[in-house]
Amino acid sequence: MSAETVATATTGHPEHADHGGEVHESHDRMYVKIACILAVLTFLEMLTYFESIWPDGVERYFAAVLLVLMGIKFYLISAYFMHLRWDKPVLKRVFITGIVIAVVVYLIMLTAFNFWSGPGVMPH
Amino acid sequence: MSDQFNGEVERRKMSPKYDHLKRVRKYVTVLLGVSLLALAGCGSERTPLTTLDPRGEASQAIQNLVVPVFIVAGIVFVFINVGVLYVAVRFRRRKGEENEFPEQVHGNTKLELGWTIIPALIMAGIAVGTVATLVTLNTEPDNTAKDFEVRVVGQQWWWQFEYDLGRDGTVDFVTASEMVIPTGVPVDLTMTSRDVIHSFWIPALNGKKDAAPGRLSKLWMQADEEGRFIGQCTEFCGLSHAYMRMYAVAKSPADFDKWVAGQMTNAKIPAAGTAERRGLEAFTGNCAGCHLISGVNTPDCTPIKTEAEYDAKANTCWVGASPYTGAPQVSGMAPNLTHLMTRYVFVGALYELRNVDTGEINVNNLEGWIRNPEDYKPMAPEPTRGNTYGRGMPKINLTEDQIDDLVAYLSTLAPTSA
Amino acid sequence: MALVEREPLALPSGAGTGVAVEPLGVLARPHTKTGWRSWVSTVDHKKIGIMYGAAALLFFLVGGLEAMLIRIQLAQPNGTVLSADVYNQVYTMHGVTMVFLVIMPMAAAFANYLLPLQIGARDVAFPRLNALSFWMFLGGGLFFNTAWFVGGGGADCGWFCYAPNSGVAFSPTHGVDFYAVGLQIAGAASLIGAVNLIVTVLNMRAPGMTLFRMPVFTWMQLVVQFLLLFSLPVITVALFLLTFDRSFGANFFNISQGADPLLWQHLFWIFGHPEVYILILPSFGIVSEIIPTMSRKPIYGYPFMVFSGIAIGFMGWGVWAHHMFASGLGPISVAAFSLSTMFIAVPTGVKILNWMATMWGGKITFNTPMLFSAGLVAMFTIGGLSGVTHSVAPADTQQTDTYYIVAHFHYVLFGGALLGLFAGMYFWWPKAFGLMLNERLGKVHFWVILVGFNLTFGPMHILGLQGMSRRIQTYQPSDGFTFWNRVATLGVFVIAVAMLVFLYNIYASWSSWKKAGRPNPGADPWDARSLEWSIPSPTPEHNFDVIPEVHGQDDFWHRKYGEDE
Amino acid sequence: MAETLTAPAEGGHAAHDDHGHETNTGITNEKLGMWLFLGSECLLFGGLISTFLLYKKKLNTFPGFENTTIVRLGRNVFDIPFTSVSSFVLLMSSLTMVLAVSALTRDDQRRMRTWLLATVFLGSTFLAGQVYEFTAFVKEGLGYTTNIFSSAFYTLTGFHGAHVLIGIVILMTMFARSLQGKLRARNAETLEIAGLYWHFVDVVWVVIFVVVYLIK
Repeated sequence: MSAETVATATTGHPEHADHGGEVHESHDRMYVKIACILAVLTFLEMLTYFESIWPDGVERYFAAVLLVLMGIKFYLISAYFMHLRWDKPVLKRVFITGIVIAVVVYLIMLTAFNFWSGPGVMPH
Repeated sequence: MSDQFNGEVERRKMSPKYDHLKRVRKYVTVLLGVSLLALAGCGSERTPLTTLDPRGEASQAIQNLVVPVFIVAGIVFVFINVGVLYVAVRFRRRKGEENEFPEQVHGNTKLELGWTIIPALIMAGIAVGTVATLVTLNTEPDNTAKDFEVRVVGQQWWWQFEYDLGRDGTVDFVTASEMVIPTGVPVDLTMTSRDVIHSFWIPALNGKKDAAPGRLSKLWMQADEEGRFIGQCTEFCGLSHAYMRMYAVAKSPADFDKWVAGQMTNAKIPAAGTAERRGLEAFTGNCAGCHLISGVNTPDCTPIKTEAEYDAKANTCWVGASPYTGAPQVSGMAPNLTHLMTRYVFVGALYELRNVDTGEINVNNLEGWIRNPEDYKPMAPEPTRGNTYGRGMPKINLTEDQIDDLVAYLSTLAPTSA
Repeated sequence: MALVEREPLALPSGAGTGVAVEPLGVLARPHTKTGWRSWVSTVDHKKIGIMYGAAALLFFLVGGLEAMLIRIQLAQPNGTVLSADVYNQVYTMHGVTMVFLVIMPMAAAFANYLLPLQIGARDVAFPRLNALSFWMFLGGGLFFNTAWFVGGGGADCGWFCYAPNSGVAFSPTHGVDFYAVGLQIAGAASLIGAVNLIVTVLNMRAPGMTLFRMPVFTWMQLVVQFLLLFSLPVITVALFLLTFDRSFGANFFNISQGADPLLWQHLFWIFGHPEVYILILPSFGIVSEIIPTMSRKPIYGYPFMVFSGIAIGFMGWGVWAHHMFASGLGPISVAAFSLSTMFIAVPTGVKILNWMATMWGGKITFNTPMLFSAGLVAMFTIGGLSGVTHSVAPADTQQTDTYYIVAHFHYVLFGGALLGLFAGMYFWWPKAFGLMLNERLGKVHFWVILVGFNLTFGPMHILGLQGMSRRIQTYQPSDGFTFWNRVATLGVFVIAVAMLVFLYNIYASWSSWKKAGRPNPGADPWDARSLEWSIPSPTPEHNFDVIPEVHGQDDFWHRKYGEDE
Repeated sequence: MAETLTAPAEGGHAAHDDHGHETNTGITNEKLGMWLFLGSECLLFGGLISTFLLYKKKLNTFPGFENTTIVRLGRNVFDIPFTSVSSFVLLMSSLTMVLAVSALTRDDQRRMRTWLLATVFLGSTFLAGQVYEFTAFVKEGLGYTTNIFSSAFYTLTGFHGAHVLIGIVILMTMFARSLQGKLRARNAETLEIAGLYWHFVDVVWVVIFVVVYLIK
């Protein structure tokens, strides 16, 4: 194996050694496209801040919408920019294990603090 | 107030809900006797803090759960340990077997599944009992005393008990070290703390519950019989953690009412010119910045200075010590001394204030404590980094005459009726 | 040892990787082979492992002395040997030392020494990081202990150092600052070590060494390293918050500002419960190596052993609040954590029964490692069962923070973890040093420590049920605790004797081996089963002349005796 | 002995032959190690974010503190459009980072260096924004020790900022190595691993931006 093929085949890049240079270009274009999507999503997130432009009653869905947008952004960056889509599954598993343990454990902790309901301390 | 209170207690006898516990208790007592004998073996010593001698509904409910769990654990313990010994003896390699090989068994899935599932089933059984008991302990009993509750406030290193008669959220009187409750009726306790985390534990009456600053936690306890039940703070809380004790004193409902009525009165102001009066002056001059005496300190907790103020028998001032009105994070307050002489212990409930049998005041302890508090328990009363109050009672440097006068005054602190 | 490479990177970090062909920063690998320099500059996993073990033993002596002080103070009511202030420091330092500076590094010693050998690798994945890990751990441990001399006294807040008692207002000396920073450093060391060892196991196994052919010890260490990987950041957060509170006036545990004292407890125990398994699983792994070897049988139910270890690893994340049953969590949380705790007993029970089944029908050689292993099975069971009584939340409200729980965790950590680590020391001593520890002294060590241990901690069950609180610097004559406390204090001296026997054994075995020119015990003195026994003792620096090819579980055994049937 | 060492081991795995030597997972140690570290970091930021959420709520419900200046400071101090811009800047730095790695795999040194510098520049811009934001908050009276909200906020965002700073240092080192001609296509993975760290820091900000700044 040449150094070139070793590097590309194992760094987990989407491009494969037998692909030509224009494939690199197309992947760069894909990165730019994803960055555009990310920018648009961030813009949408920001718009939720300007409550006056939204019809009444929509605000209560913002938290859910924001979390969904956040999830999409998280997915796009980790799957494409961090190559998890193309990389060996074990990396995905390690990372997801960390995320899942973090989310589950800390959600349980917040639940134990009565985070989701009522005042947390010193009821009058 | 007092009569009505008494009536409440009378009306609410034991509900049938707890009758089955009585039956369970009978044979549990037998088992308990056996396990006590086994466990305490040489322990011919009396152990007043024991967890195995329940004297109330809540602690009994725990006991009824603990005993079967201990039995199951004991069986497993014997099974495994005898098993290890048996295997060790039977399958020991003997002389001449140096080159023999046992059958190479890799496992047996069915068998192993079996000993995965059987422990799981045992645990499931224990789980059912656990949840049932948890429900019992976390449900306020129907016959809970509805006309008062006690707020238990931990601080370094003593316990304060704030009585809220009528459960209207206002504190009616305050005592320390000894929590008096009526027998035969569950009492609601609300736990909190003014500095660090403490844990309130009267082993004879219920399990422990932390008293954490900034949080309220609930506990109920009921004493079936009259008596003094000792307790100990069980969450490490600093220097005098070992010296932070308390008593739950169960009185008959009638005695309890009498006690409540007494606690509701103000302290007497001794006549001018007497040693007691000089003692009161020593108190207001040296002690009243921290200690409160109902009828002596003014509502904003500044010491009474003039004759007119004494005579006015100004309002009570205890609420100043309550965390409900904004908790100073650091112990700056000291036990409320109104009717001090209705208590038998002081200084973290560790030292005798009065003899329990004769009621005689232990002047030695009282004088010694005032003279040099740090002889009696470890404290850090000097201000330190981040703590402008210090922790515990400082040395006041009174003259011996002042100490005598002060003790004379403190000895008068009891309601007239008592 | 002429065969050791001359070029620095002939056996580079990861003699199995090499894809990133030219690392960016190339530092020459240290070459000194002898003298203290070879130890200070080493990046060899075996030397680092031995240094971990030596450091842990050193800290064990410190922690043991602290334990003796505790017991001497409690030998009589109203003890005056230590003041309350000093007592609080001594028991805190004892706990922290034993957990973080003895059992964890001792387990790390075995992991470092054995993981590469058991999977057939020439070193860990990142040898230099490995050295960094060790020196950071040592630095953290020493830093933590310097509080005695420069911090105005050691930490005085208990090993879990609950807020707000750990705040400046209530613990004004610098002991807690040393605690927070010292543990932070040691924690970072463990995190680096965890990454290193996980990569080693996942990436550097010899050909044919599939995951399910790995020895159980390697498996248990893999689980432990994952637990470390995910739990250490949580204590990192907690310790940072504490440090920021104490040093920069942050408000994380400032109750008057509305902070919640339970935040520390949750963060601490989210780390703290996986930590319990971090402490015990290595010993489970050690025993799972020794029992089959000495019984001359394969481990019974290998898949069950592995999966129960993994199950413990996962379930260990869902039980932390059982340390907080009395803290006013609320009934639903209490019930949930009570149930989850009960069911973590199941995989643990599976392990115990599988060890017994391994012994069943075997031809068991009762030498010192085996004695310690059997001792673990029996003693850990007691700790496990008292753990079950703690999982029953209402019972726990009577037992927690009494000596009953002190008895419980000493049966787990001493009767479990420590006995296992001793077993491992006797077992792998010939591999590491090329000499056997004296068997007779070893057996004396075992029986004396078994008696001493039960004398010390057995009575604590009774004391706890009699209502003796933990962490009290003294008790009253009227409490009725005197008798059993005397017994416990007697016990600690018996343990001390056992430890002296052990230290003498190390000395005597070493000197008699040197003087008498006793023969090298050879590569495989126990007729063992895993790869590390296929290479000479002491292990050559490059481990394997030829990277072995593995054809199954217990490959080395089958190479010696052929396949079963 | 020396011969046995250099002779190919069974299965064709030669001790000295590092080239083309596969790891068991097919992933290099360095990359696997980085991912493990990132998995671990999830728990770190999770803890800080949970602490922040808890204390934000606590402050709003703490008796006697409702509607005080301090609480209002905690609630309304954020300048969302400003933070949105800095979030955007950090997102774009991820793009430049991935383009730099892509350029390096082609051994396109000029582009690689350009994108690398762009990444450093964008990261620094983000940090500068954070410094500006902190200064503005302190001027409004929200210091580190003001209340539980402010302590938690500064600690969380401060930890993130520290991560960005470390990332910048790493990337600068990479840039320096490339000037020395040491960063070539064959060690593209080194840059990729640095990139993984960088993207992770970005991803954490994606979460912080929503959870800390936007959700009320």
